[in-house]
Amino acid sequence: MAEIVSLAEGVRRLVHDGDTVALEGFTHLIPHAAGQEIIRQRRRELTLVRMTPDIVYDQLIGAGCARKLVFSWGGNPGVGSLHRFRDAVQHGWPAPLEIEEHSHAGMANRYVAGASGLPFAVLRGYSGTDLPEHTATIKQITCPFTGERLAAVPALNPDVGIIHAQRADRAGNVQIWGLVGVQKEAVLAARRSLVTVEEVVDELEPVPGGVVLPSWAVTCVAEVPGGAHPSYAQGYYDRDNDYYEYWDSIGRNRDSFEAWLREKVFGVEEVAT
Amino acid sequence: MAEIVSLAEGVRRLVHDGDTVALEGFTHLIPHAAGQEIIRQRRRELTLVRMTPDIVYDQLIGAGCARKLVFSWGGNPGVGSLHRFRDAVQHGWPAPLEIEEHSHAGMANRYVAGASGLPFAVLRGYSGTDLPEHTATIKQITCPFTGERLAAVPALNPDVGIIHAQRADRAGNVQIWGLVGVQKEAVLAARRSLVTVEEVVDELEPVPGGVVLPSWAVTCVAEVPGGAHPSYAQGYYDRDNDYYEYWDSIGRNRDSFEAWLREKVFGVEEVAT
Amino acid sequence: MSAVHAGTEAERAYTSDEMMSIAAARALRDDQRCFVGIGLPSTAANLARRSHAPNLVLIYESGTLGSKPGRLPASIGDGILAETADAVISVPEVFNYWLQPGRIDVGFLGAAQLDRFGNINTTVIGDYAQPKVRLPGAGGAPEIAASCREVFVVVRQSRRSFVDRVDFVTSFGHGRGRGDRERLGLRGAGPTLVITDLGVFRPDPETAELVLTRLHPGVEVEQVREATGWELVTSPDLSRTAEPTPEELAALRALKAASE
Amino acid sequence: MSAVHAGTEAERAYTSDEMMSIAAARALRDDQRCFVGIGLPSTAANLARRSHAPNLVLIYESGTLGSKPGRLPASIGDGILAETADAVISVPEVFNYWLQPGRIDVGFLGAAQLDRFGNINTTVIGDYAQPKVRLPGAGGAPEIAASCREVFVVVRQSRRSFVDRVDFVTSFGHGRGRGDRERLGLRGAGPTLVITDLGVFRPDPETAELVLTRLHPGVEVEQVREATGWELVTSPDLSRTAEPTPEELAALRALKAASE
Repeated sequence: MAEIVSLAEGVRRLVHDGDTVALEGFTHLIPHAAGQEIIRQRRRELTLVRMTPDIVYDQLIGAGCARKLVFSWGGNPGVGSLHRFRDAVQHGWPAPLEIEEHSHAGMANRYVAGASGLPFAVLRGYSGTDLPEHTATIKQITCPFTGERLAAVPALNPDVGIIHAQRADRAGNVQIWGLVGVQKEAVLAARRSLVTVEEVVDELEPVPGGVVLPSWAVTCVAEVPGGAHPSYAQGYYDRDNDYYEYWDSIGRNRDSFEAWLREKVFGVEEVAT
Repeated sequence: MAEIVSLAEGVRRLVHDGDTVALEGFTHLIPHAAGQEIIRQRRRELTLVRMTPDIVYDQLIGAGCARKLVFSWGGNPGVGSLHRFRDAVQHGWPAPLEIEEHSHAGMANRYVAGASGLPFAVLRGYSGTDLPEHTATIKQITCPFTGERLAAVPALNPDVGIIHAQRADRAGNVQIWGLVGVQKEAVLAARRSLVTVEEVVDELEPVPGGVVLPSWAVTCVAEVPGGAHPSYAQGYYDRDNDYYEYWDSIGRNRDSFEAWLREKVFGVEEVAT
Repeated sequence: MSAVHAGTEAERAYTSDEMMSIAAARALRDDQRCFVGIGLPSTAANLARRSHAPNLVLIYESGTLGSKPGRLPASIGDGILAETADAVISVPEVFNYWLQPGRIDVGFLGAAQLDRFGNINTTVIGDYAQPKVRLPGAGGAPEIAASCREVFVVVRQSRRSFVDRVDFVTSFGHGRGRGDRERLGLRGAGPTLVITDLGVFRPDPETAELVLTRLHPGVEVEQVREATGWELVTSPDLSRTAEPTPEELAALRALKAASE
Repeated sequence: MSAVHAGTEAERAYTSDEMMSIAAARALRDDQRCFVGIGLPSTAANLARRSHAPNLVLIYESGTLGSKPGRLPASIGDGILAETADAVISVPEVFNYWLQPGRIDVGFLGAAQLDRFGNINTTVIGDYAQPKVRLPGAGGAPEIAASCREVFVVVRQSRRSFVDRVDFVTSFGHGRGRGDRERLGLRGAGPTLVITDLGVFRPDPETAELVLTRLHPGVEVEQVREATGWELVTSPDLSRTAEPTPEELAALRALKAASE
């Protein structure tokens, strides 16, 4: 059964140096606070996994937490580039970043395979593109019934899956609604999981479009109101579009980024355990 | 976009002799009325597909509509055997019935592959059982990454998928809630689809646990209140458990079954077109 | 089938079926996740949840996680299972996301035939192509038997149901002996417990053959031998099942009464 | 990038970007199902739905079928897309159940680089291992380009974006010519239309090379040639794009204003 812990405790317990960590969220419900707690706890040599690494991954990469990135689209959505990500790939700053690059369809199916206890997934994908040439985790497979050739990708089974959700009850059952992305799969594919939530409530009222992750499928739950900011939590707060613009100005230079890190991440008191 | 038609018109237009037809429903929302309309229209040589063929398939088989059954569990749930199914398999009455037999996991994945436009699905299944020896559509496949051997099953793509749902709006968007089974997959895997609904409404109010099939993914919708009886439609009526017992007495003998057919199926006026 | 020991039953305040359900229920521990087949397994699992294992998580293949029905469901798709569940999911999701990866502790199955190595037949009696009796078929059982951490089987025992070798392996138990599961790459431990109306069996640690380890009250070994289709082996530690407590009987009867 | 024809713009009541969006919107027909990339494609698709194609079905990879946003979404995961959708689904479902089987009529994509055969690069400028510019990557585009019945690309045109050969094939267009898609077993027709701020291109029926088929108002062939990184071929039936109507301009500006 999921244990309800503080964010600092959850990260301390579940995320270790060298781990493969997926912080998932498809524009909606991105676990920003959890990402910044990982920076604050100075985790190193992480393999970061995410379909859409955006601001929080730019922060993790710029802060030197990552050794490798497994992804399908890395940008500042609606604004432009991720400058820390670019700086790492183009100039190896603050450290070289190995990349393993897929398409969304490939990544989504890798999570599905991981959640399903299968070693690989099959899809119609990557045909004619240059991705298979650079990504060892894209192979071909032949249908045993029709002889057709299709793409195969290996399951993703991160050490830790981290997502943000709207609510949990006191038993640790988690409820998510709105755009649910690939979050359920990321939790189910992972060996351990941390779910930050807007609030812990007595009872989970059913909600249209709601998805429930039972407590026994989650390792830790932490109450972190606003934990998805600057992304949004449907039913709680809107996307802070200005922050995405603001991030462009911060992330653009190493100096402004490091000043931001000192002030906004390391300058913030660790949440009490 | 889905066209709203009468049940008789929908069956006439979509179900042809020799077709492969899946009437899906996992205990909940079983399209009984549509099945009986197929009998009434005297369709022949059908390949019937369903995970859990129960009473309505017993009726279709007993009425001589089926040439073949693709399935994973054929019984009268909570009561016992399907006597018409047994009679067809054991004594070839009223006609021999070819069977293609899977497990639920295999059938569910065959629909998933069909809905996904893939020629096959992979699962951990059938190991050590006698099913692969008798079912040609179970093969093995090797993971190109780990070398593990897994089961492969071909996609199901019925000519017609038929399900029952709670509601549709006037544009033909379909809404289902409660146990949704494999109904979405059955519709998406099929070349054509017919959805019978309890009612056609102006607006689909969102419902917790609700699944919406957009109008453009459905061929025809027919309003058939009570169309799932004796199974149930959550929010509309309960399961008629007595009917399942009653069916045992009817289905048990050829005579009582034929009397039932004459009176309850052919004796009923065709729904106006 | 329970006629064998009808004599003793008359003197008791409960039936052999009730003893079987109560013995089966006792095998489940609190907080476990149990994949529940319909019929006898469902009775046992619901009884466990209503007595000593209130946090038992019931999973039904119709798509419910954590159902808490107040009465016995009439079928695996009874509406009460969805209405009382923590989460309702599609059938493909049950099998792919929840069963297949090994998230379920106990798979609780019934059987038409069970053999000395715990293999289950629910497909045909006789030859597959020319069956004497056509049974319902596999349903979810083959993968439940493969993927749950362990499997409990509950079945009324007779020479017809307890056979040396099943006519058809619908769900793989221990094959023809210890090591067969590992050779197939199956991850779960397979049948670790078989509960009948006469007693309880466990696979021998060496051979994987089902061995009688417990007799229900009033049942003698000879009765069990007569109802077993192979040369019965009894455990050196053969023990007696404790009588049903009044609380257990009351809970079982209340559950059944609520389903009428 | 729009500096090339800044002179003409000054005399017009609309910008070249507005002409591009309006030309792109016009390409969509009512009742089509359109898989919408963010940025220019989203502007065009939303404009079409708000003008001549009210029943256009907008599908976003974030998991929305039939979104009807009243303003331009800030990203593909803007909450307004979910709130106004016919159905909200998971990301795996979008790709597996809706895109992959070929249910979508038009995939509407942007590009950082586009080559003469309609191949798209959104991955790197320069060498993959030592990139000059690291771009965001593939996202949903490779499979959108493969599986939609046809693909429209909307892109601001320059010698940097319109290249003879892309540095990296992120999304396959027509490869190195007609027949390459069929050889790969791709089911969709690939890019059938490219809309830029200067004009409109279509693949040549014989060679699959992009050919200029229409010029936007005030644009001359020479300007297009200067902004094309290969030897430009113009269609014998080269025509002129109709001027934006006041209604189109009003709709586009209202859509943009509502997003501020």
